[in-house]
Amino acid sequence: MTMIEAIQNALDIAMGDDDKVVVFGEDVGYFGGVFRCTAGLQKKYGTSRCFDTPISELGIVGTAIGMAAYGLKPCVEIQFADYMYPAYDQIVSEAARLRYRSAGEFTCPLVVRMPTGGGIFGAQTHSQSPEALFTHVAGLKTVVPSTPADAKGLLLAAIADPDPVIFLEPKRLYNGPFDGYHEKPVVSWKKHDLGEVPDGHHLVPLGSAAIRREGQAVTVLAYGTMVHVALAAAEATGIDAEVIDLRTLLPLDTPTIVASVQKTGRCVIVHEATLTSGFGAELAAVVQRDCFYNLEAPILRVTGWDTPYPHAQEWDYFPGPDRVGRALQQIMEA
Amino acid sequence: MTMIEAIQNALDIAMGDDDKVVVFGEDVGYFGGVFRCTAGLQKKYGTSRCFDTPISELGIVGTAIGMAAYGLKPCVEIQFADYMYPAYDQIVSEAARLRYRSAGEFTCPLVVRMPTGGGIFGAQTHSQSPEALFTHVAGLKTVVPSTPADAKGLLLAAIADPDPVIFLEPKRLYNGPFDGYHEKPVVSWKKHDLGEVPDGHHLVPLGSAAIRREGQAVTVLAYGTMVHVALAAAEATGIDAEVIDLRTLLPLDTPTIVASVQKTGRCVIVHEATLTSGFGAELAAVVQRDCFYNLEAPILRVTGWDTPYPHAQEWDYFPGPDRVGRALQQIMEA
Amino acid sequence: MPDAPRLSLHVPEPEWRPGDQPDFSHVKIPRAGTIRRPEINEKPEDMRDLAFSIIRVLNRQGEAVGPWAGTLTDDELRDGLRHMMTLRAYDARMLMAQRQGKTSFYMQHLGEEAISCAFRMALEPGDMNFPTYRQAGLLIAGGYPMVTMMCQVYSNDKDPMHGRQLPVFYSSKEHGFFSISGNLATQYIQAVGWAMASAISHDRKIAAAWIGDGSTAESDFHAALVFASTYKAPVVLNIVNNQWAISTFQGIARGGSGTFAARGHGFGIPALRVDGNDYLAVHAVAKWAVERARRNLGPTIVEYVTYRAGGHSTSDDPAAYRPKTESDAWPLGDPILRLKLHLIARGLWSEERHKQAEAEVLDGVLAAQREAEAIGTLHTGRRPSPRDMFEDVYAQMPAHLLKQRHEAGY
Amino acid sequence: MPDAPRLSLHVPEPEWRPGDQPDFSHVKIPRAGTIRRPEINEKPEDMRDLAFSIIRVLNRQGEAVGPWAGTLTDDELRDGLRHMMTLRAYDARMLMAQRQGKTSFYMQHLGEEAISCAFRMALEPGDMNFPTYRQAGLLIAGGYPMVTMMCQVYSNDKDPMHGRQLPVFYSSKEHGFFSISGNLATQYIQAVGWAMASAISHDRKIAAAWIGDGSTAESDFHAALVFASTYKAPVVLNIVNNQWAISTFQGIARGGSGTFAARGHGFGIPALRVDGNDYLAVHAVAKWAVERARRNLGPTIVEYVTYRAGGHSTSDDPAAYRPKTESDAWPLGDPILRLKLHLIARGLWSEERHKQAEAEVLDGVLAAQREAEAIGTLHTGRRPSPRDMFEDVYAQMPAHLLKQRHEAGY
Ligand SMILES: Cc1ncc(C[n+]2csc(CCOP(=O)(O)OP(=O)(O)O)c2C)c(N)n1
Ligand SMILES: Cc1ncc(C[n+]2csc(CCOP(=O)(O)OP(=O)(O)O)c2C)c(N)n1
Ligand SMILES: [Mg+2]
Ligand SMILES: [Mg+2]
Repeated sequence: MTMIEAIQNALDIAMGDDDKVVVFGEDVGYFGGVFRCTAGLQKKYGTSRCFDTPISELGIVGTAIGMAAYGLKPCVEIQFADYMYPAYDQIVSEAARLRYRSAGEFTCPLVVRMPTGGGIFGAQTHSQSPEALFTHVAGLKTVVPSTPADAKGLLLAAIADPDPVIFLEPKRLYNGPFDGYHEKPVVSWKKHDLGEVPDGHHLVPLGSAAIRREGQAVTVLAYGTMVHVALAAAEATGIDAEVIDLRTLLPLDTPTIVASVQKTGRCVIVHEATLTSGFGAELAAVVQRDCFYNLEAPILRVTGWDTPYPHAQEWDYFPGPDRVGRALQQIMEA
Repeated sequence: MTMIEAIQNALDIAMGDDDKVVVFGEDVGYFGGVFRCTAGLQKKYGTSRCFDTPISELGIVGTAIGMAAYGLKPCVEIQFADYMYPAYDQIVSEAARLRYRSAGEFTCPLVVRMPTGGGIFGAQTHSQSPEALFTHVAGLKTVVPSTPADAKGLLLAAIADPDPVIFLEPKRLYNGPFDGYHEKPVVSWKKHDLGEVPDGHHLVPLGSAAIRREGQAVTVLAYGTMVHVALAAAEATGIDAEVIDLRTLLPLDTPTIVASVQKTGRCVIVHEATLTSGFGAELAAVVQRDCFYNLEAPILRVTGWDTPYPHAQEWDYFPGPDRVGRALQQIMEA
Repeated sequence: MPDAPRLSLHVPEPEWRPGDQPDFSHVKIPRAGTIRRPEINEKPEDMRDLAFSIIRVLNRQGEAVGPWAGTLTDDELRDGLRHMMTLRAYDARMLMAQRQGKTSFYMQHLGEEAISCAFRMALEPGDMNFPTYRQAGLLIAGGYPMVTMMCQVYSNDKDPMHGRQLPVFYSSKEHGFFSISGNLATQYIQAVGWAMASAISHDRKIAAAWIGDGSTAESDFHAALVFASTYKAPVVLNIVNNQWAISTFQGIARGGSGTFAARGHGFGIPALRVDGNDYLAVHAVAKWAVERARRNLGPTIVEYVTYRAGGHSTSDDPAAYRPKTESDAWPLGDPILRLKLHLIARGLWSEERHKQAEAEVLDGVLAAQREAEAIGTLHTGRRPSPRDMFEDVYAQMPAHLLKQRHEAGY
Repeated sequence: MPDAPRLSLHVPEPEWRPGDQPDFSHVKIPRAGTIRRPEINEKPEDMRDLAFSIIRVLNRQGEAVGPWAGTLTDDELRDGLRHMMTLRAYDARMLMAQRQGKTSFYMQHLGEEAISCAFRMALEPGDMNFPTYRQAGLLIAGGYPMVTMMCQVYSNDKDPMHGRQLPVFYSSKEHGFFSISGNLATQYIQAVGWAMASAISHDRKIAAAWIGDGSTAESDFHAALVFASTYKAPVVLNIVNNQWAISTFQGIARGGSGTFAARGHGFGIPALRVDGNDYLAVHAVAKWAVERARRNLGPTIVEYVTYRAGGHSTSDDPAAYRPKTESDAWPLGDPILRLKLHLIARGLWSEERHKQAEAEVLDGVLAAQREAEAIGTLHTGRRPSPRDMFEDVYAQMPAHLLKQRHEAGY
């Protein structure tokens, strides 16, 4: 199953199980979403549970908050993460704080799905990775799957969660895994080890990381597309890296991270977002705090550069296996 | 001079010097701003250079971007930093990227001023410190003054800057310095060492930190109100702390920071914003990277808690001299 | 182009500033009873006139006249008067309490009491308001305990929000009062979403959104009109035009449109303007709009024409930007005096009963205040625990937050 | 409430979907020449009718009729035809180039050529457009070099934006074409700000804002109307209603309002609707609105009624959501054929000259394409250096970015 199918499947299951689940966003109704993640849902569940909206991200999230407060469980789509900014006020000032403000009287069980990340020549407005803008906000949970099975299991967990969850879908992984070698043909999810998706109510609890590759020499912290890049870099360099797929950024699975770095003594962090104040900064701060006496070298971050996301230079911007590999070598030599 | 007067003075000088400088925002015209930072400017420069706007932060920043592209130099006010979210899309997607997008053909010499931080019992919507939401964005500069003189000098530098600058004004410092002891009477800026403000075209270049207190034992990185809290904590504990006032968060004065930590071997970071993904994370990541072999203890962060900003519990939330002092003691014992 | 004149910027200005003499005599105010009452299913395009007029019921003699009269019983009218008097007395005490340092901040309703008090009486249990900070009348008229309101204002140990929110940011699900945000306008679109949810669920409840004149400039207002118009959401979109947004007169937000109600015309949403200082008119129009929503006929915009007689908040001094006499010159009068006159004219009330009622109301407020203060105020007595600051960020406290709570010593 | 019926959600649906037979016969299209032309200083409230009509000049016989006719000379008309033909040919080649893998993405104008081409002719040098991705006619009609446009689409070494932007996101200050953002609607309010700046500076330049039907739902649209209305900014607020927003029909964005132009009524902004496939009508209305702005009379909303005959972009296949025959059934015809017919009817053109012009235009486009491809395409030839990726983030490269550039090997 592709990640798109897995997401569609999760939405289908959630809607089938619970009338309170409603799905809406730009082009998600009749057409089924520009990436087809909501294909067939309007036909199956009717126009009042799956519908197109006006092009207003503020309106999408704003109405969803009202619906969540009423008692529904909206799972809305922002067409690209790059377009979430008009809804940012509603997410940060409203969804994230409703429970707190009202001391639990009103709550906001809301999922905001959005395709994220680069690798499709989408330039500045179809490539961004804004996760750090969510992890800084108390009251939100932030999730980034890297496999179809996780996409399904985490999305079902997000919908079941009583609080607002930002669900970032690495669009470069929608149709197949991606290891950063864009010249190589894409392996489809069907033919990939990680392409298997359990049937039915498969749940992956929020807040638990997965160790994708065990290793003794260095810990790589990654999420989304970068998990596959990190695995490719480990293969390519032959360095005995332990690759941790964070899956949920907030709440963070600190115990898994700390246990690994305490074992390896080295840590490389990889993400697509710009370096400065990226989520890697938080990871570095946590790791140096909790593993200070185990660290044998400075923590390295391999990330997007501190520039807007370019078009032609996409593969110079994207943190590929070469850059990650160089970081692995550098940290082993440190 | 108070910080309010210093800001007003900077605006007056900039408007007097250059017809292209225009000032607008909610209540900034006739009334002169809810904090009085623009008092008298409309009268002096006329309604088309200083005027009230509709309550639309998006509209304020959006029109300012158009004006900047035309060739004016807008310096706009967002009434509280907590209300910048409706303008966030315009700031992040537009102001920050205009030069890049157009390869320098269109530029955005824009200053967005906003009162920031807590300490006035303003609760969730009058207390936030959103600096990390700006430092993550390539194309922006982010400034936080801690004294009247710096407020003036940095604001004049920001207005002269050819790129968009986010200018965060710690509102708790508007009328007097504040060391975190809210029960003690406030000393006015007039009677304070740091209350002196040079006349005329006083410029403080963006990107340079100031060492507010020299010390050998530990480096404290702070900005805004927290500079004064850090100084108070150093006094109270008697620890030989070097207190660095960052002044500009982006571009960051890394050399000054690194030189200090290389000397002291210890680093405590203090900010009011929530911990997770706060700007302190970036500081910790940079310090551990550049001073790894000098560090004798894990870097500590003393920050606002990962909750929304409460009303009644303001002084439990606010990182005061006690908490900073405990961190100094802890790091010295580590 | 060379022959074109040079451009210049138009910046709207109020007609008078401190020192000037306000004169509203040119403001066209329709006589009470003269504005028609359309059928609730009348087409929006056939009722555009109602956005440029003012629906009024009470005339200068205190008589209720015209097609919008008669929606309330005698008892209801007496209740209405008492609600408004209670709100005013409550405001006065809390304002004073703030001046005495018992809390950090307060916002009063002076002159605007009719709007939230009368609107509340047009709703059914289960309906939900998404209020701003100037609709406490919804709670008072709904019978919400005043002691609890005061505990909220004092942020004491019995504040249902555990001291987390700014004073006057009440919340009561049971009383159909959605938690106040403080970010202007954000809840306007949420009200539309709540109403859509009711429709999706084939429920019967409707929502009421609230916004001030100044805040209509915000983005959420537009989103609300777009979504309400598209999905015909069962929501009443209230705009309280009290002429001022802090120091900014309504001309800045309104721009070239004649009225705020007219904003609805671009969306095909029926829009009514009503005398916000006329309890009977407010109730009648609210009832009409609520019924429209309830019958699945879609949203209605209601603009309440009123005047913010007090400061914006305890942090504001209006003398800095408007003539002190503007409030007295304001032509729509005082809502309490007008309803009192009506009741007297109808033989349902008298000066003595009014005095007596004033005393009773004050007693009630004072008793509540004593009770609240016995619990605590912002700086004294029993206050919420700092421990509480860490609760309700999430349904379940995550590990990092628990760790922080421990670090804080709780 | 118990007797109220249960609510239900209204979700607007297009009249037909794939498989259905589209039939526009009930759509009221005024006869050409029948809509009045107001004075440019007519009061907005006296011209509300123009938001619910369609101004048209070219009739079915290709004659230019009515009060809006006669704004263009014969030469200008022939130029107009050539601009539209050039844009169409350019689109066709670039679409093909994308299919051939020479670039990543493309967006065409098919059916909408008249709007940007004719509008451009109503502007003066120095005026500034804030376009969306479907107004390349502003560049073509303005004489911007096509080779440069192609270099942008190919992101090659001669792309003025150094390969940073998505194809079709042109920028040219000299040609009054503001850098395209990609975030819908954001530039609508910037255009208002630019126009305000011109007024503040006592300049003579005006701005033109552009937006699609679907994007009017965005917040920036509201902000633009609020600010333009309040400060009477010298700006033309264009709305290109091409019936579709990707797969979403215009009824979702429009909701209960009759037209998009009607959105202006809530702001007192004059709003005109015009046949977007009628080059003459577009030019005449644009000229009217531009003159209003230039004379400091404030903003005008213009809604262009047109049809997006092609896919939304190269990533889109409209057959999935609308009948394939909808485009042919669309009643306003093809803008190129209509202007051609007019020129022939006036004896200024012939079938032969048209064929010849087609060949010339194609030759021009092919020559430009050869020149551009000789420089490079997205994946071949001379491409912008990765070094360039680090430039122009700031006027001066800060130390951290320089360090990153070095780390990247440049
Ligand atoms: C998003 C946002 N921007 C600015 C403010 C600051 N502010 C608080 S109240 C107010 C004026 C509101 O005026 P209006 O909407 O007319 O309501 P009124 O106070 O008159 O009832 C302003 C600007 C805010 N709370 N939220
Ligand atoms: C803020 C934002 N939200 C969503 C998108 C994705 N998107 C690109 S074009 C489009 C449809 C726009 O439709 P319309 O405004 O009618 O313009 P048209 O394409 O028809 O010219 C959408 C939803 C975007 N670019 N920006
Ligand atoms: Mg008001
Ligand atoms: Mg469209």
